[in-house]
Amino acid sequence: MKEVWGKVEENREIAPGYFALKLEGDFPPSKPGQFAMLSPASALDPFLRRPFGIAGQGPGWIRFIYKVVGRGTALLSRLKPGESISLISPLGKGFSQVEGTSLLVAGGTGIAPILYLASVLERFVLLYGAKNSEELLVEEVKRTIGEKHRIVYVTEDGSFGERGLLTEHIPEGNFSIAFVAGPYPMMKEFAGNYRGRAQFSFEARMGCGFGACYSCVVKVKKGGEEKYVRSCVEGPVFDGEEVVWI
Amino acid sequence: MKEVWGKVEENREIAPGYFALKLEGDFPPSKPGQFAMLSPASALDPFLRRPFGIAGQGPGWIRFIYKVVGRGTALLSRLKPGESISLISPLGKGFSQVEGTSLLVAGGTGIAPILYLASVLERFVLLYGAKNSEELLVEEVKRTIGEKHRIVYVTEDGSFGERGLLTEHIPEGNFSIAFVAGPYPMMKEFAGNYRGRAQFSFEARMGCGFGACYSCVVKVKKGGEEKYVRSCVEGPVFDGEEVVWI
Amino acid sequence: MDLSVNVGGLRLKNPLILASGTAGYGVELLPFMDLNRLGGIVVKGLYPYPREGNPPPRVWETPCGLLNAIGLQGIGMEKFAREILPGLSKLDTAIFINACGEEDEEYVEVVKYFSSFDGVAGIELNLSCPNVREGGNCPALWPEWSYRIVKASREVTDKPIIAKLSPNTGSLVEVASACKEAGADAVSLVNTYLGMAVDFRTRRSRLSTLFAGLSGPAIKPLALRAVYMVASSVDIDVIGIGGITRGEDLLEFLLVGARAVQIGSITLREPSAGIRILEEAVQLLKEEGYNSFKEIIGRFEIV
Amino acid sequence: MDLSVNVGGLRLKNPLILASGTAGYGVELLPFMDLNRLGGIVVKGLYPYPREGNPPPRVWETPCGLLNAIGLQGIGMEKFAREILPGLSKLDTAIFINACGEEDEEYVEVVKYFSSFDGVAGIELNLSCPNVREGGNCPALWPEWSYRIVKASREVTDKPIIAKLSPNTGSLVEVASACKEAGADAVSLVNTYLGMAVDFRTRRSRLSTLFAGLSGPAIKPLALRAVYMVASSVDIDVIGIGGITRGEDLLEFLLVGARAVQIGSITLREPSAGIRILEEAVQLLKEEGYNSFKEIIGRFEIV
Repeated sequence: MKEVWGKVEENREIAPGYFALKLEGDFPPSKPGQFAMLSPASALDPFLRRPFGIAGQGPGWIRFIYKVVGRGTALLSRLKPGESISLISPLGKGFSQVEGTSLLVAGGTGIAPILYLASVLERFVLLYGAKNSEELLVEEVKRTIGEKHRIVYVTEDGSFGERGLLTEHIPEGNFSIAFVAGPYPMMKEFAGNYRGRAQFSFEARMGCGFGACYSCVVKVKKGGEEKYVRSCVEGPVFDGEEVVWI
Repeated sequence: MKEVWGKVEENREIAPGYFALKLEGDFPPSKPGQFAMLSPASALDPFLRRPFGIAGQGPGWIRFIYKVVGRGTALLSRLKPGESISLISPLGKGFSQVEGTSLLVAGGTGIAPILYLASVLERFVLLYGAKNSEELLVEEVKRTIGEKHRIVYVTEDGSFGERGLLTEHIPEGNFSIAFVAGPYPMMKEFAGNYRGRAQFSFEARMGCGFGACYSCVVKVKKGGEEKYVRSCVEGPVFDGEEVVWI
Repeated sequence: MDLSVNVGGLRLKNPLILASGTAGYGVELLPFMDLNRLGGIVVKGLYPYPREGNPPPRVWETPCGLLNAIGLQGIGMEKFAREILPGLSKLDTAIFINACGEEDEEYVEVVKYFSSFDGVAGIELNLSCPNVREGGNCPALWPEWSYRIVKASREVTDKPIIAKLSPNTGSLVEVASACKEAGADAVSLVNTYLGMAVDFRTRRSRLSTLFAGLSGPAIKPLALRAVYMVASSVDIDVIGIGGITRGEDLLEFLLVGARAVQIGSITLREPSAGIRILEEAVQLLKEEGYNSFKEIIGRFEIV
Repeated sequence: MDLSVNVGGLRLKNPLILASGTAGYGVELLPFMDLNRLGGIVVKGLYPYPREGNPPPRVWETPCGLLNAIGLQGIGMEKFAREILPGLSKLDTAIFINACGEEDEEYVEVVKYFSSFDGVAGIELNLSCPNVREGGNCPALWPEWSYRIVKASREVTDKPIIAKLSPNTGSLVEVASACKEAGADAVSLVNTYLGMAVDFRTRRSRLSTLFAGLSGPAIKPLALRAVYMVASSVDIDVIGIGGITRGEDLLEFLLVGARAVQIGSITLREPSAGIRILEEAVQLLKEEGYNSFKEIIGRFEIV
């Protein structure tokens, strides 16, 4: 993990309110499931960095997908190519690497770390849901993982793919593990419906992202004991078995 | 006076630390000596607008010259063509219009309102001083007022024009009035050395710029009485006779 | 949508009031917005006599805020009544006087003077300016002192009395209680927080005074708590003040118990902010299915 | 250039200390900077036992600041001493313990425990965390309570004792005096300001607690005044804390009387901020012709 500067190569609205941000620079290598803290402002307001799951990384570049939800992301969305932004990357623990076929599950902006994971996996099925077809980033998915994998799209209003909740359309299959990223209620519901091994990527409200402030805790069971652990250091990816759903 | 938005047409460093900002938009007409309040940030920090003397205005455009001195002007200097900025303009009282030949006196960024004034006057002599040749905006001056007026340049180090303080090189002449803009010590010194009628443009620390907060007061003599008046409403231009120099 | 609120015995057309000290005498804002759309305006503090205020520099910007040490420069009550109030009174918004005094009697003099003006909806007692007495002292730091001024004011007016309180006391709730006991119809809070800015180069204050008052969004979390403390423990109407810059901020103050709010520093940055904030708040209320501001007042729930 | 300062009987290599609570146990910052360059590090608050802290959400961003309600989650003194202190002790910077307790005796237990560790330069008594007792209560709101804990701590250690004070009291100067009387070597201030953040949609707090502590640049003007008040009226060494983000801020705190400073929230945004701030301060000092930090301490002049 390191404080580094990236130069904006692209910051494009890929769907209403959703942006893809690609930075050029010399970034330490990451693995899928890890995240970065981006500083939306050079002035003192907004004060804190924002955490974003890494959506992809290669030699000299790193990529994020984010949704404008508040002041910080609104400022981010105004960044123009050529401008610089400070980031701390990579942070946290990523997804485990497991043999066999994986089930990838993404809800909303959870698609970002899942796409990064998909780009390094050989065999998987993707289950991806959003509110409606506008918020479903189908082009992103196609661009990253091509056509040779099974994909189940779900929208709440049925405007694309299956209709309903993502958790109502969990594909059958002999999966060695499920990797899940998305809103807490979706992940909790999934955890309740899915029997196999699963890892969940949490989006906790963060202070620093590197373990100094103890803001972003998640309750886990470890050694028979429940306790708060920092999702920025011990997560953001947790094994389903250790998560205490609330 | 009105809250309006301007689109950046140009925001160019014309000398080390000095910028010329030209905005496009539908701005209410102004007169030389009036100023505008520019908002350097869309976020809440920095919080206040900054006052800048108008350096020129025409149909569909307005122009400023500023020096980067702090957080607000540093943010301003990063504005790129096409971006928008909020301003309140025009504010305050401008210079009086007087028959005859005027002496225009500008120190440092005081050149901004003086150039605007020069652009509408027929007959004048310009006395313009800065620390050194780098900070003396000779090209700006030439562009605005051409070659047909007498100009006395002064630099403290003598790197361009006369050497020394501006107030040591006040041109002789039969001036109906002197219009002075620049740092307080320079203006005070000038006021002590110059016997004719003069108007001074003050740069007071401002809150709002439109008379609501009473932050930017200057002490003046009016009707035999000394009192604080708002430089944003009753100034920023004051008659030499009424100024109480401190 | 019913925008009206009731506070201190008054019905305001909406809960957005311009705070004293950042709206001049009201007229300074005429070029920027339709003042008739506001719930009310509290004009700049008035003494019985004109007042010079502190020497400049009087203002210093801080992160998301500003320190001021204006020191209540003003034209005095009579000139205001003669030259400005007649015009203001024609507006369809509640006009509030902000009464000041060096001595207690001066507060009472201002209150009494304006009691006979139909164009005055109510009188805010400025018990809390930190820039006019030694070391930031003011009546609102002390329950007894506040009680005395409110009580004496109550005896000379039937108009609603709003006591403007200071956050610079460990006795905020006690001061609010004292104001209620003395007959205040409402309290408004907070006035500015005592702060300081210095220049390490000159080794002196950035302002002409040693201390100054901090306002602006920086203080919002502190002000919100102060309002909650008073609204939840003293049986008196509260007007919330402190760092409001958005419709959402306004609603938050109502949520913790304020019946109306005042906006201050944001007006200096954005003179028409009052209208924007009001519109934003109405829109948010609608989105959440409320039919009035009143429905949200004091509805905060402790988990 | 002599960067050293003397505070609480210690000589620090420079006046920049990382504040407790925003630097973890120190080790979290190792990837970002050379900790040996710092004047000191105050580690996260330690009780005699591990502590769970408050439920999430524990943090909420505010304009130029943040509210936190961490509630002193921690691994407890023994695990810290066993697993972390040995490594920290090897650093060439002053390591300070931040001692906490529910009961007064627990503070004393932590102080006593660490008195025998050579690697501990001093002990900061956390008398002022607003997130662990009902309504934000804490010892540092009360001169007597503060006196008791400092006095009892003094009896069990010869290491420098720094009492960390709260701004949420009307008795700040009295509390500082009480700490001096009880034998503290220094006071550090301010801890966070009590504030609040609510969500008008859910009608609940943005945090798991009712109140939370505000820190960050938003509070700098308030903290600077608090430091000035104590430094100018109580004969005790002061460590200034509150919203420092730049070298100039550091110098301002020294100017009004602090002998060293702690930086807090800025570390969360910029983990290597300590080094940057120190470098900026040294550069500014040089530009103004000073030869040491010591030359500027307390040199503020009232006009």
